Amino acid sequence: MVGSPVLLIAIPLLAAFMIPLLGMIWKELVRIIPGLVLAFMMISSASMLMYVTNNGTIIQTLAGWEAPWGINLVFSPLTAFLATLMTFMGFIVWLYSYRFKRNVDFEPAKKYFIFLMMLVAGAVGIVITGDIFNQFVFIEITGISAYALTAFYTGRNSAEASFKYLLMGALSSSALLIAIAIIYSQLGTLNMADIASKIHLMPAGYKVTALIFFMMGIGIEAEIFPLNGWAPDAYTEAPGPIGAAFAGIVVKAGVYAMVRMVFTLFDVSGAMDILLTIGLITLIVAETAAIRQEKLKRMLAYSSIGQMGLVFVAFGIGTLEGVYAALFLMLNHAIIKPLLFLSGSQLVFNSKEKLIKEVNGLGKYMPFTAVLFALGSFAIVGLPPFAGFWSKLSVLTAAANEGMLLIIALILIVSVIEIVYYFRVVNRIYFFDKAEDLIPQKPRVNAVIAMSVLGAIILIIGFNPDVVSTVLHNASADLMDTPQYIKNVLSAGQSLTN
Amino acid sequence: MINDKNSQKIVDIIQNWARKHSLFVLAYGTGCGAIEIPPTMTSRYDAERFGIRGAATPRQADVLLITGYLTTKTLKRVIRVYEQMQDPKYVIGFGSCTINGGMYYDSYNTIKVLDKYLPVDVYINGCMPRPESVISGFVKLQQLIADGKGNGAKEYKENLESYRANQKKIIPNWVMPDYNW
Amino acid sequence: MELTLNILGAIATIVLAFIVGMSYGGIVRKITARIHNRMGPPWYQNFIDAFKLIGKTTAINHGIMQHFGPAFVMVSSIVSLMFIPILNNGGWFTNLNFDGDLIFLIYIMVFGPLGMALGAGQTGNPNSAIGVTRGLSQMVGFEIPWVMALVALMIQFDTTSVTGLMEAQHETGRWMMFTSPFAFIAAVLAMLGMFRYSPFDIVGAPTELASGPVSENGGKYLFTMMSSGSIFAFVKLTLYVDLFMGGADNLIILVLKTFALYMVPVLYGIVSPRYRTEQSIKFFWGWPTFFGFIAILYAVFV
Amino acid sequence: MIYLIFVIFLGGAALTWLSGKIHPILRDVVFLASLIVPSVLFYMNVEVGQTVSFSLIGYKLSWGINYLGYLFSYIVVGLGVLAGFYAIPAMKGKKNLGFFYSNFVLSIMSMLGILFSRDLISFFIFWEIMTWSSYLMVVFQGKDVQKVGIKYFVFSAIGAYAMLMAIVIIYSLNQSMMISDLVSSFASFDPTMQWLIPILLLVGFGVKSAMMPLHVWASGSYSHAPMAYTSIFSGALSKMGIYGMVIVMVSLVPIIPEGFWLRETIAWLGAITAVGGTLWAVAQDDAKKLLAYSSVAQLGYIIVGVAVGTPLAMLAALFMAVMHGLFKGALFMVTGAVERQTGTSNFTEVTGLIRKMPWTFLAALMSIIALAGIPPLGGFVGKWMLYESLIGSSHYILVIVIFFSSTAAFLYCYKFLFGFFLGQEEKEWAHVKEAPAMMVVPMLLLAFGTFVLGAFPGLILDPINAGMQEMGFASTQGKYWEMSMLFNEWGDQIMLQPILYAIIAVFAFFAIFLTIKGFKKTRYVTTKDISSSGEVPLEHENLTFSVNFFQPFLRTVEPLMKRQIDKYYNEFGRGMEALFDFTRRVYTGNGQTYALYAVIFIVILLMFKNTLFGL
Repeated sequence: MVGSPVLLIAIPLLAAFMIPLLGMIWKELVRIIPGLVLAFMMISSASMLMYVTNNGTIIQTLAGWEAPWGINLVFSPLTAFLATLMTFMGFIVWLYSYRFKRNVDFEPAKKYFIFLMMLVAGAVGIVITGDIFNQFVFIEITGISAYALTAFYTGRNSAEASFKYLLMGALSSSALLIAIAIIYSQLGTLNMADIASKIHLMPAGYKVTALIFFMMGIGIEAEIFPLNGWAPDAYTEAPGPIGAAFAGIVVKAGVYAMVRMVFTLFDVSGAMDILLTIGLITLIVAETAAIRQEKLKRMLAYSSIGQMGLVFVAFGIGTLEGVYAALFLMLNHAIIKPLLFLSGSQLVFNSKEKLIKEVNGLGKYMPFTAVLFALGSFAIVGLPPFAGFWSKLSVLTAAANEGMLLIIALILIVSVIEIVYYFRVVNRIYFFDKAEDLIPQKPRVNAVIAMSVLGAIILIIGFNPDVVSTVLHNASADLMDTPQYIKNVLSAGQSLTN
Repeated sequence: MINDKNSQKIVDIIQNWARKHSLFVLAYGTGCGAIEIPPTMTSRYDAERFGIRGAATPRQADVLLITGYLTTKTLKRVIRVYEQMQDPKYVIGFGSCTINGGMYYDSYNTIKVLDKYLPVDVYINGCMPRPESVISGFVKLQQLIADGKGNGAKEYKENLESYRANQKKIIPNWVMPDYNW
Repeated sequence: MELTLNILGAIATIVLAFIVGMSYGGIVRKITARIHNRMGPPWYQNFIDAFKLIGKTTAINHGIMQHFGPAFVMVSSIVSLMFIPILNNGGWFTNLNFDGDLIFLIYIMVFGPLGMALGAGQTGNPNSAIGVTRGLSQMVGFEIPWVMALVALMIQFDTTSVTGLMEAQHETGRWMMFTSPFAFIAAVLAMLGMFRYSPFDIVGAPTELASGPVSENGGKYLFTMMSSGSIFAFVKLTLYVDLFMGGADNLIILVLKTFALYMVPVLYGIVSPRYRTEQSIKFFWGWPTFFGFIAILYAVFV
Repeated sequence: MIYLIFVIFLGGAALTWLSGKIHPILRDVVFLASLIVPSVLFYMNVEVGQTVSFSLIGYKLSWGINYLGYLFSYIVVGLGVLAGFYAIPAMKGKKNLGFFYSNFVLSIMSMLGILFSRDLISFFIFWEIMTWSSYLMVVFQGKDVQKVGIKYFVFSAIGAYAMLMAIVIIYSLNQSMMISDLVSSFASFDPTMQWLIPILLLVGFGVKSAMMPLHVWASGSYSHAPMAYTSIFSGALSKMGIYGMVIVMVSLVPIIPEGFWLRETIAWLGAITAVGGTLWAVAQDDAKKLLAYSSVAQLGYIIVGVAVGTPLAMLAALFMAVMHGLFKGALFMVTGAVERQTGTSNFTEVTGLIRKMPWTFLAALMSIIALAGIPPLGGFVGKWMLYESLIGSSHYILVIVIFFSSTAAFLYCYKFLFGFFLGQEEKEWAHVKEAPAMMVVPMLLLAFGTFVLGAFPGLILDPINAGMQEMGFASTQGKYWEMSMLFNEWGDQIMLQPILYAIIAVFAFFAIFLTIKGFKKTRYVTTKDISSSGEVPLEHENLTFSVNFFQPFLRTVEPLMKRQIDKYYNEFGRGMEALFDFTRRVYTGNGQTYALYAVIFIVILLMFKNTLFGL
């Protein structure tokens, strides 16, 4: 096992603050250091994931304060899985955006990578922390860096998008603070495990109010309807790889936080149904909105929102299978949607408006990117033998075992809509004629590597889903098993005391 | 056996008898004479007694009936129709106009003597010839066939060149598939 | 020996059908003339025409299919003749009566029109093609009541073979035109179209289409068409007699019955003008189909 | 071994694509190899009943062929290989052929996989592979892909997802994906499920087999795919729907109480499909569209046979399925050949090819005779059995409807032959040559297949019988058929050999005495030399009669054709798009609105928390 959970947060933050100084030494370091850091994070979290899978959860307390009082990091199978996923995505994004755009000179590149570091660090932090206030802090870190990255292209639109994001973010943080305040006032603790063990003592009214505020606060990050107004703009205006990072990292963190609240902290009866309903509404609204979009990235953004809705539906089913399916969906979505964002942003690289109709006929000029985009589309609409199919199948089986036929029907109908808009784009790429004035952009080597890695993973999972199933099983079991979580955290505390 | 002379003769006799008794007429209503065909065919004079009936197309017809004067314009069509007919085939010139131009003897665009352009087997004179005379013309043709004398087609083949020459005199722009059977 | 006898029987059947059919044609011409208050040709006129047509030379062709078309037509009429019981006690004429059934007959009967259509199509004469399309359209018209009648018979007597139906008639002892009258009505109305006399002579409309499909066929082709038409008429009449009029015990009765039946389309045709195509199709999908429907109901419930 | 077959298929698909980059000849070779080698391996080493099974994320999958699948594998593999040979010259000179060929191989593989899969998951996976590979073929030529392609894929997706829903329901009911388990435990399901599952499955299969009202994709897709592929698309791929339908109709529906009505409904849908398809085929002026609609009609017959489901009807349906594979494959190949040689497939443009492409014409003629169901060719056998079974099972009105449609089929049959091969020979097509032998031979082989099966239907009725016995029918040999004899419920018989010999004898007689003798004497005149009332048509004068070919008939049946489901679907689609456009406006792009949404959200939750969270 390489490194320890705390390093996953400390190193990127450190690196983020070191980057400017190193940049003074040698400009190239600005681009190289993040790669090294992210690679290290990826490797260490992967190895820790392996360790965790074999011999149980790692609990790390910071500054020697034990569980109920101090901050502690929980590296359970679930969090390990998510952390690995995020660090991996972070690495891919770095790989893609290494020398992303020739015209980006030193100064913005510095900002870009700083914020990327902070983004990953914050997201990982959200996942592995065991303390709600700490989680709030990480959410803020993630948020701030996300605002900044949204506004990376200093233009009117990006500024506006970033401002919307900022606005919603402010709402979310205030809501979160309220929720945290309520809980602290009632239980006098901020440790998740402690809260989970004491939550039954809390009066129902307070409990539900706190949960509602949490839902709102995190829901904004997790793009649930109707709190996801910021998302399309942010996705559209942010650089392509950042869109990938949002889809692959930030949203996942938000979803994790939401799920952790509902599954572990609160023992509220109706919460699952709320998740289910909200998920369904999000799914339907987002997919139907996506079909009429004119900008490629915007379409992808809506589709990503819709996928998140599907994830919530899967969680809302509330059974082990449901959770398993949801995690599987998160994994697939975290692989496929970034691929779509990366290849998509390659396709519309040189176009002004980033309109869908500007990808016409690019299949001939940039075959590799086009193939990967087509692969991503095939995968995300859930055609076998690609990755998306298995997650969709597991969601449906989970729903069917609960006898939710109507929900199955709705999911499938929505998938038909999804097919329509994705295939329209693919048809345009291959069977339409290119606009004369558009110069197709050859993807750089690093971009090609990044995308083809994702494509390879899609195929691997598609042909043999068993490579991930054990991890997912562990993770889902871990999420469902609240007493075990509590025991782990608190007993770790005791073990430290004596 | 068919090549045997006598049997050939017998066959000819029988076939001529058959031909004589079933004449499919392609009535080419060029001029006013066409008006005499319906009474000839229908109940009053009933040409079908003699096995004479109308044919729809040249391929099925035996007799080409030129009713009245032929303008230079229609001559081409008539020749075409005649050449499309299958052997054995006969031509009946109907009315004075086909003999010597009749009342159009000095017209600038009718042909006067049909025989210069097509081998006429039987002429029916009169202007108009009444159905009786039409039928008598047919009977004459039947007799010719029975005697094996109705061989206008053969002589048309034999001296095709002269016929062609005459025809081409009348018809300036000559576009016609050649006739070689 | 067996085989030779069968072949001889088949040839005898063909000759019989040819003679009867041809003379029917002549007699019909005679009758038509009489009704027109004419004398008309002698009854053997058709034979003379046929003989003359053989004698006529055929100098040209429009391609191989024009030659095969008449062959197809002959195949259709002769093979269907092979499957029709001529007499009740088959005797000489049991050719292949037991090897096929009504549905096979229906299908082999349309073999001919298709062959004729191919021959006509090869000639490239637009009139031929128009005639063919009319004929096929009209066939779609009259096949429906015809098949309805047959289905009614089949379900009434639980057999689909002609011989079976004839035996059934013998057991009941009553002709089917009485045991299942509606089927008979539908079938006879369909027969009007089958024989293509007026008002249903839209296929070979002589002056309108220049005799339609055969407009390029003289000489041998025309002879083949003519004779196969005669044989085919005989086939249909015999089939009707077998199905509805209790068959025939000897040739005389056969001839009488068929002739009586034949007069229906002939006499109806002589006094009628010509329909347009859609009119004739609509006709067949009107009352005949209705009667066919009644016939099926009758067969099911009675 | 079974794995090996599929591995070879997959590898072949990939290799075909790659080797195209090296050299086209190599690509063709690899392509044919990757079709033929697995097929040979399949027939050499795989015998019925041998299965392999493995487990994938908790689902037990198992592959193996059974008798029914073996029967259908004849269609898939035979037609596939022939079409593969045909495809090489047919597609010569087209762009990105590697894509085409590898899709081709993938389709064959997926179809074979469907026949192999003994469990629903792999069935569905192969089904979807089949769907998207065929979709890629439909859009291959890039003609209005957004309309036709999307329509095809949406309908396929609706069908597939209906099937998927059924599959997950089945899995939730008896925790197993095996088809055999489904069949065994189906009786124990509760009535709602017993109705829901077959209907969902039938929707899935009905789409592929172009059943009313799910057929609207067919005409466009069949005519837009390259003909070399459409011959499989219509000949074999649509049969997969029939395959599934057979399983459902035979194994599940009889178990349902009152399942009778489901059968009747499907049978009538099939009949309506047949009639509608036929009428629309008559109305077409483009050979591809005509054949497409006629495929819809033919599949209608097959559906009727499957739905009626008496042993004779099932025999008829399966026999017709094989026959349809043969003659429709041949006909699409003919169309492809004509299109390749002349550049168009429109009857109003191309005429009089019979003397230019005699062999193609021969193939077309035999296939058409088979299609029309005229003896002695094989189509007749299927039709005969279908009629007998319908009459025997007292579907009297149904038999009339079917008969109407198959009589009207003569119209488009003649239209096809006349439009391409007969009629006036225009100067415009004087340059046309016969298609290359590599294209003609497959057609002729298929056409000859119809001939053989017409004389000896037992050849194919035997495996059909095996498949039916496997599904629980009694053996029908000797009861309904011998090698070349057919019987119906009442024991009335058809002896095919005497018929064949009689026909051949008479035909030979007249062919000799009319054709050979006559043909020697006569001399050929052009089709311009016709009795056109004395006029001499010039070379450029077009005397062809091909526009409004069956106008009187169409005028008669106009009321039947006025209703067109396609229109309704398009209207529905447009309405949906409008609705989606409305939902799109929820996202106003205005920050304050979004904030307002958030506030509304939390207010609502807080207001209704008692009800929502069950306090």
